[in-house]
Amino acid sequence: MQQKALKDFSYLLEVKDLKTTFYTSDGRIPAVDGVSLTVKPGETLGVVGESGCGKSVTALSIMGLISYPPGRIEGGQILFEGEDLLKKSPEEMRAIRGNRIAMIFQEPMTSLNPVYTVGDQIGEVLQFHKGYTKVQAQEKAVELLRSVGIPEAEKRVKQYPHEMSGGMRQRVMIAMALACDPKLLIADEPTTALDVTIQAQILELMKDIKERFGTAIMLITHDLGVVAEMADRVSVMYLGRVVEEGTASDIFHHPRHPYTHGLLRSTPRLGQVVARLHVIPGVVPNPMFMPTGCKFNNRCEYATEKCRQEEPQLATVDGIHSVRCFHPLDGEGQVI
Amino acid sequence: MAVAEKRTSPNNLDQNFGGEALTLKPESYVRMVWRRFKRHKLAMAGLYFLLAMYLVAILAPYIATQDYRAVDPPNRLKPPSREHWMGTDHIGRDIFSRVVWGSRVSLSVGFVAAGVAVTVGTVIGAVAGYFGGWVDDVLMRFTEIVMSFPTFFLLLTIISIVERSIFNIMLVIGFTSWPGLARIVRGQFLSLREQEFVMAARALGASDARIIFRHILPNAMAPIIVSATLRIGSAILSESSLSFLGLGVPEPFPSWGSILNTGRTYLRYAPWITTFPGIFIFLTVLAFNYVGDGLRDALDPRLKD
Amino acid sequence: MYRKLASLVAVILTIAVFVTGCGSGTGQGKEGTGEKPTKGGQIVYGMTGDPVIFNPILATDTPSAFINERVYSGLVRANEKLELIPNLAEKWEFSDDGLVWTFHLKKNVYWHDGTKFTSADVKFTYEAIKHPDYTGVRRTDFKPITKIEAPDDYTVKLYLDKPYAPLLSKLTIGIIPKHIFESTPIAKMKENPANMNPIGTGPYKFKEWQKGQYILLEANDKYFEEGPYIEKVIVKFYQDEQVMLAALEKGDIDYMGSIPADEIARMEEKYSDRFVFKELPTNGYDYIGLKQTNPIFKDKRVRQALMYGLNREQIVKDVLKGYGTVMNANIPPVSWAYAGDVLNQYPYNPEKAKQLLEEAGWKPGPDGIRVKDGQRLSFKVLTASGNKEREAALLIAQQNWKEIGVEAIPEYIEWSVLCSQYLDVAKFESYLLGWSLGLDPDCYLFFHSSAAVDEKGQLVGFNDVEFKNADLDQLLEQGRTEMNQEKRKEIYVKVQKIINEELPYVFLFTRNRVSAMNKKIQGVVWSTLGPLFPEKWYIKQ
Amino acid sequence: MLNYVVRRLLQMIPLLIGISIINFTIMHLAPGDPVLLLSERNATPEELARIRALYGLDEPIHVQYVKWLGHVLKGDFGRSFVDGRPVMDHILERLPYTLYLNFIVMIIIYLVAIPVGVISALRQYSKFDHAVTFFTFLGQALPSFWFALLLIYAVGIKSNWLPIAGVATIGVNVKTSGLWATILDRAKYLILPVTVVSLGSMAGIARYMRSSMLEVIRQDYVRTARAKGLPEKAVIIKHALRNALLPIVTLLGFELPALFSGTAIIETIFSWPGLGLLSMRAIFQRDYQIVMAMNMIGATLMVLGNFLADILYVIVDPRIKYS
Amino acid sequence: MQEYLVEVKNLKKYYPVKAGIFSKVKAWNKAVDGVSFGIYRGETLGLVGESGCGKTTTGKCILCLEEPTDGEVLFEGKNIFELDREELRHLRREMQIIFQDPYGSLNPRMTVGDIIGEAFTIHGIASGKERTEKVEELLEVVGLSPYHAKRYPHEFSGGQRQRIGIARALALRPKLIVCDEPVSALDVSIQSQILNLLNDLQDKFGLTYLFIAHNLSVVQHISDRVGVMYLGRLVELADSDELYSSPRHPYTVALLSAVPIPDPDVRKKRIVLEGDVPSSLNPPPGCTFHTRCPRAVEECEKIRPEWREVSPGHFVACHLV
Repeated sequence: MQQKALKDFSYLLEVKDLKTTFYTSDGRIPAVDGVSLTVKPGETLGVVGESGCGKSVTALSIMGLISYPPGRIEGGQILFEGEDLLKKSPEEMRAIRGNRIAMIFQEPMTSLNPVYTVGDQIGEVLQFHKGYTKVQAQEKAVELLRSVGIPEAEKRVKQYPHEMSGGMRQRVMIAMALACDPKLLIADEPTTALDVTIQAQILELMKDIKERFGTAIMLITHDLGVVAEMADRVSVMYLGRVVEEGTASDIFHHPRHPYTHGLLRSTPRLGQVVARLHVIPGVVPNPMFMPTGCKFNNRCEYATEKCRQEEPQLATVDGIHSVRCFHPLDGEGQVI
Repeated sequence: MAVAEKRTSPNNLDQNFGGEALTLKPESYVRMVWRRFKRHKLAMAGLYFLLAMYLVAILAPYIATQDYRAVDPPNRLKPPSREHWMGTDHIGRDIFSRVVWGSRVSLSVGFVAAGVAVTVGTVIGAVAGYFGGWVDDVLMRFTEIVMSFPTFFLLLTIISIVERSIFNIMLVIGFTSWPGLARIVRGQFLSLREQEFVMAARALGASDARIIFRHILPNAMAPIIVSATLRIGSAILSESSLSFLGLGVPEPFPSWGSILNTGRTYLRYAPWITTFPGIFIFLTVLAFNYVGDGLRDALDPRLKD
Repeated sequence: MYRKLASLVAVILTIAVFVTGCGSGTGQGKEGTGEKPTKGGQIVYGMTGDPVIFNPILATDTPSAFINERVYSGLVRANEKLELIPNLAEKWEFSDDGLVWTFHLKKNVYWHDGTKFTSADVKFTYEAIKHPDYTGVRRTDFKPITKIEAPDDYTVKLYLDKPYAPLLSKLTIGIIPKHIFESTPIAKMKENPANMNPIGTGPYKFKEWQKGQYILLEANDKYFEEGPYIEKVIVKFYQDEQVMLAALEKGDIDYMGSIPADEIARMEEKYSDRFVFKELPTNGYDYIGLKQTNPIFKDKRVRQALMYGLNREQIVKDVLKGYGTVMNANIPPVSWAYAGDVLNQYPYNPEKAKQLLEEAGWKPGPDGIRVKDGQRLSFKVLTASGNKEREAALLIAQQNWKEIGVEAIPEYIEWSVLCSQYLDVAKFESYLLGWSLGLDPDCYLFFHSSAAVDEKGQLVGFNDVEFKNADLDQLLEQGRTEMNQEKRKEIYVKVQKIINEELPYVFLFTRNRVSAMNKKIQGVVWSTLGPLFPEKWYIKQ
Repeated sequence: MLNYVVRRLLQMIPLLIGISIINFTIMHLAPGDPVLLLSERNATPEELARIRALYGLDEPIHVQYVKWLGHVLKGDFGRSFVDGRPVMDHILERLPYTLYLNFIVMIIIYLVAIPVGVISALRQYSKFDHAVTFFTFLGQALPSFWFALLLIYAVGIKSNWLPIAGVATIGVNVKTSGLWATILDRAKYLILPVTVVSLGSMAGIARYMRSSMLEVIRQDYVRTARAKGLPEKAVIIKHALRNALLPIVTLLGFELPALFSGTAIIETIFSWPGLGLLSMRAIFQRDYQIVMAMNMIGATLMVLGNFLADILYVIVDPRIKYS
Repeated sequence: MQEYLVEVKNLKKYYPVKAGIFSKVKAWNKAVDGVSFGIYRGETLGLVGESGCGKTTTGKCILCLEEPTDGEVLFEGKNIFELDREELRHLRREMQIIFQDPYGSLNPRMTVGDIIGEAFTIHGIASGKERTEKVEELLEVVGLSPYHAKRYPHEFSGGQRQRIGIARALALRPKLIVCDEPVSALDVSIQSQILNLLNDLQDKFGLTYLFIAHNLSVVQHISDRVGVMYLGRLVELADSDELYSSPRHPYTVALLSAVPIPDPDVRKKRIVLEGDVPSSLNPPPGCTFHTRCPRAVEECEKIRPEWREVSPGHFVACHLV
């Protein structure tokens, strides 16, 4: 109850029990199956998980970019500043997208339209959402490019995407996302396609943005290092569900879910040499043939009969640390 | 390197949710294509139609009610009746029997012509694409030259100078329609030869022939098959166009095109002569197009994982 | 060459215009109404194909000839009885030995550009044909002329090396203007622009040619004879006979020279209020030429068996829809030299055919085809692709002959290949084609032994079947030099008898065509040549 | 860019020479000697030799080729064997009609096929899409001459105002009947041939457009455009269509030779005095000079069309830059 | 002193860039520009660098899958570029490759059994039942089941495919395996499985690895020694521990500092390099890294630094070391 009250006042974004399903020729895929997330104003939420866990679909659902066919949002709520985005008309959603919620994608090489200059593409957002004239929009575009650290912005604004490097393009994407000063920036694997030195640049830039504009960021990534560096809070996803949620420090130092724990241990760390890496056995099941009970039970070393029968709910274990497990760890790697 | 995780987009789900695919029952590529193909209802309808046509062609001697060559002038230009299901032509030949036998001629013209085009196109495209360099240059210049001739005139010119037999017609239609495919195949080879599985085969010490036939060609088959399918249809149409100009399959062999051409003069008062072969050409080409379309969908590399 | 006239893309067989014969043509309109012709109006002809060149001595195609006939005039022309009547020549006389022909020209003749027409134009025209650089196809026609003289402006004298009766009919050829053509060497006559914009002496002046669409002719007010009355002549060109027929039905054209046989009944029934339909026998015939030197055909009995074994009446009835006549020799009924009933009619008689084959030693083989000395009675029949009637006739022949144990294998060959690879080099077993004949019954070039293949293997005349018969040779030589028509007829009847007996060809049929002419056109004189004397036609008020 | 243009132009030279050799060879190896076709059947060998010399056919084939090529380079394709007129005259008097018909056809095809393809891509697997697929396939599968004849009988004869053959009513022109009447007259003549020709070729472009569009709307940048909150119209027209149209530009290059070579069969049926008819007749008459000129010009246009398409591509697609 | 299994000497691979009217070679894309190193028998040599640094090309040259522009690769003392066809075919049995892309590296039209067994067929080692048995054995070695041999690659997950790729590479019992980013495309949980497998196989078969990757943590984990490449050149090469604990080249230092550490409480001082990697089409003169180097001096712009051993087994190419 207390928590509920807190949410109402303090969450910028609250995703409740979101269900997004894809209907493909091969069958029904419950890509997101009851995901609940929260993002507070100015906060960075890291969403981690392996491929196919539904993290990107969650982001696209929030943006209203799930197209039918094949995708369909079948349940839940997406409250943004208290309003349910799922109840919005397409026009209303358009006014929010790119304006109050912006998104950047993984592939800076393909996410920009090759036939328009970057200035056009940034300016377009301003023209549409803010009613700028073309000239004003171009001026503002230069300013935005400068603010994301692109040198010679006046020249760059007239260039086409293919004339830029990947890092530069991702900066352009960020500039475009920031154009309307959004409250929430969804970054879907923003640095995955970039080299590590460029990744460092972009991560610095995002931190800087967060500080300068107070933009809340929902950072989706599979890279635990990136999450650790960027996120205030972390949601760990597995097979369309959030399995663990908590502050970054909690998640990394005291993981409660066997999956999170396994994930952390199986990642080689710079400067820490281990003879042998920890292994999470098996592979992620095909979502069309989901295991019953806890979705992780077939790979979990602690799984019991109960885990195979019944699915645990996301439950608070320690203040604001929640976990979806019958046998959560004690935070030091031991089963409670 | 740049690619760490396959991106998730709504259209790319097969890949991302591939997961423990082994829980699915084992499925060969052919079977998968067939499963996909079956979903395309019109393509299936087309396939059934074509199978039926091929059956007719094979069983022509048993299906045809009369000798397709037998002239019966007193019974000329008779409308469809119990005796002549599709009527008779200008010298009293039974249209039904001719259409039945014509399916043999037309389908084999289509098949052989397409076969020739596909063979020539594939060989030239494959050699050019695989070996590259000056071989590619020479072959592609040659392809461009052939391509540059206005196709139908080239066809006409050659047809008008060779002896007009079914065989020659097949060959000429085939030999004038390969360049498009050669380019497609070349493109496939150019991109496939850079694929890692080809590199792996080379690392194992596989010979060029092995790489071409075992590794690249099977993966380049999709556009070849689709193109072959569509080409059969267009070869049938080409033959009928030649027939229109009196350069098609010679009498007394009936091709649908030549029956159609015979009936052209009598279109007004003996429409049955043209109607039936016309419909069969139309339906057959349509069926090939739909099957081609279905195959394209089924073989589409975008959907392939 | 006549064969070449049968149009290259060969959609229909239209009769060549400079041809003649002897047919029954009746005048129509004038005597029927008795009204006086008035000037004005237009007539639209429909034609298939496209004209090539408007120069009578170079043109070989039907559409060009059709235009040339209206734009140019020859020394003589044929009337509806196919008699040769004066045209540019007022009168003419032959020397007693037949070696000098003198023509007296009309004096009131002007070229369309206003220049006066004189004997020099005639001399120029004929000399051009005889010139070694001449590239047209009339050289043979004028070979007997050794010299042309124009003693004064209105007299032309032709000197012949020997009497040659058929020559007069050749003089229907249009005379071309010397003052226009003398500027180009004969070798380059084809390049003269006047070929495309002809200046003639005929009733109509060439006005406009929209290539591939139509030609517009206008009345020549200074025409040297009566008329012309109709002001404008439009010739529309269609590429497809069926489409032209549709155009006729729609009323787009007033005249179509040959309605497809299968359409005639329907057209007559439907449109007899709008059109006059005329059935006109043509001066030509279709046949299957048999290579006389081929072992199979050497025996006369085999050739006769092929005649008996072929149901030609049925072909006429079913392929030509009855619009035609069975032929038994080489001269069609329209000619004054036609032999008619005196010939063996070869009625369809498969039994007789079989008997003849048996006599000749051809016994049925295992597959039903007759065999002699290990050789099967089987041969190829070539024909040009595209002519449906011929294809049909050939298929019927194939079937008929199969019944008597003869295998005919049809082969369809594109026209130019058929000509150059087979006919012109006289290499074939047999072929099915047709002849369009000239006005004169002379058939020396078809059947005289000297018109066959010479010692060098070169085909000299049109005797590509290499028929050789000494009696016939003699008769043919006589027929050429005899100037009296009565006597000539006797000779040609004998010729037909020999041919009827010896059968270099399997004779098939001669066609009758049915022309349609809009009823508003009056004064038309019909003949086997088609509607004659266009300058005398007029539009009904 | 200039460099690229020059290089591409230079590359055409061997291509065109290759084309001209093949072209020349095919025609001269063809059985059916034009001299025999032109001369009398009973012409003597001497007469034939003379005619052969007159037409320059007595020389060895390579000499003939070099001479011919020399003239062609000066724009002289020689004269027709059949009527002695310059080949260029023949072509030039037919060209306007072919261009006229095909140009109209092309405009109609593009006007119809592009939106149709786009809409069926946007509504993939909808009823509209299936209907479009059906009609495009239908257009491809119908033997065009059969369809043309059916149309003539079904429409042309029944309705009196729709002419079935030819280009224009004789005597109707701007001077005699005024501008609008003339345009109306010409339009009437166009209806049937344009219908037949476009139905057949529409299919390809509509299908092409459809798949191009399907490809493009899957692209990341289209998702980006949506994520920016742009209205769907802007997403489709500005971001998707613009990119989907790029490959169509290449097709335009290929259309150029198609514009030229015409459609022989349709021209036959509708008595359309275009190049198709001309070349068909020339092929049958062994009028070498015309056939070679047609092939040569057709091939040159094809090569130029390709070149133009490449250049256009450079212009419309900023990604492609040539050094 | 250990013996080198492979020794790379001044390897260069330039790709011509054609331009102009006559397609003249206008420039060279210097993918690999003078690289020298050796791989000891039985060790794992890691090769790290950002995209386009030439590490993959180096690997392919070692396998003779690319013809180098210059330099030599000695395999057991023999220059592999001087071998004739037959010798080269034989050499193929000695060295194999594992690719990055588990999707592109397996022929989708072949069964797993054929993919793995192809090596036996090509080299005429085994066929029929014997081949089947060998394939099944290999499948078990890499942690798959024998029945998988009849399946097609698309039925497998990324990690499983990578195992198939490894089995293929192992089939001929090679001495050297070039692992070209073998785990980059895999999820973390699968990545560790594969890395462990590679380790196990090395122990079991005494393999030598050239491990090419961009992920420094992974390279550190698996490698005995590590080389760092930048723009076609090696900039540093040392024992793994030494390189990670005391990197000498400024680029190595920056690279290591750029790697995010999965520990939110560790806030290290990061050296963020400015700008992008220059194009290898027109690499900067002197030290190619000088354009981004925080410590660059004038000398760096002009003179190409020498590749030298600064301490035993520790090679660096930098003027400032």
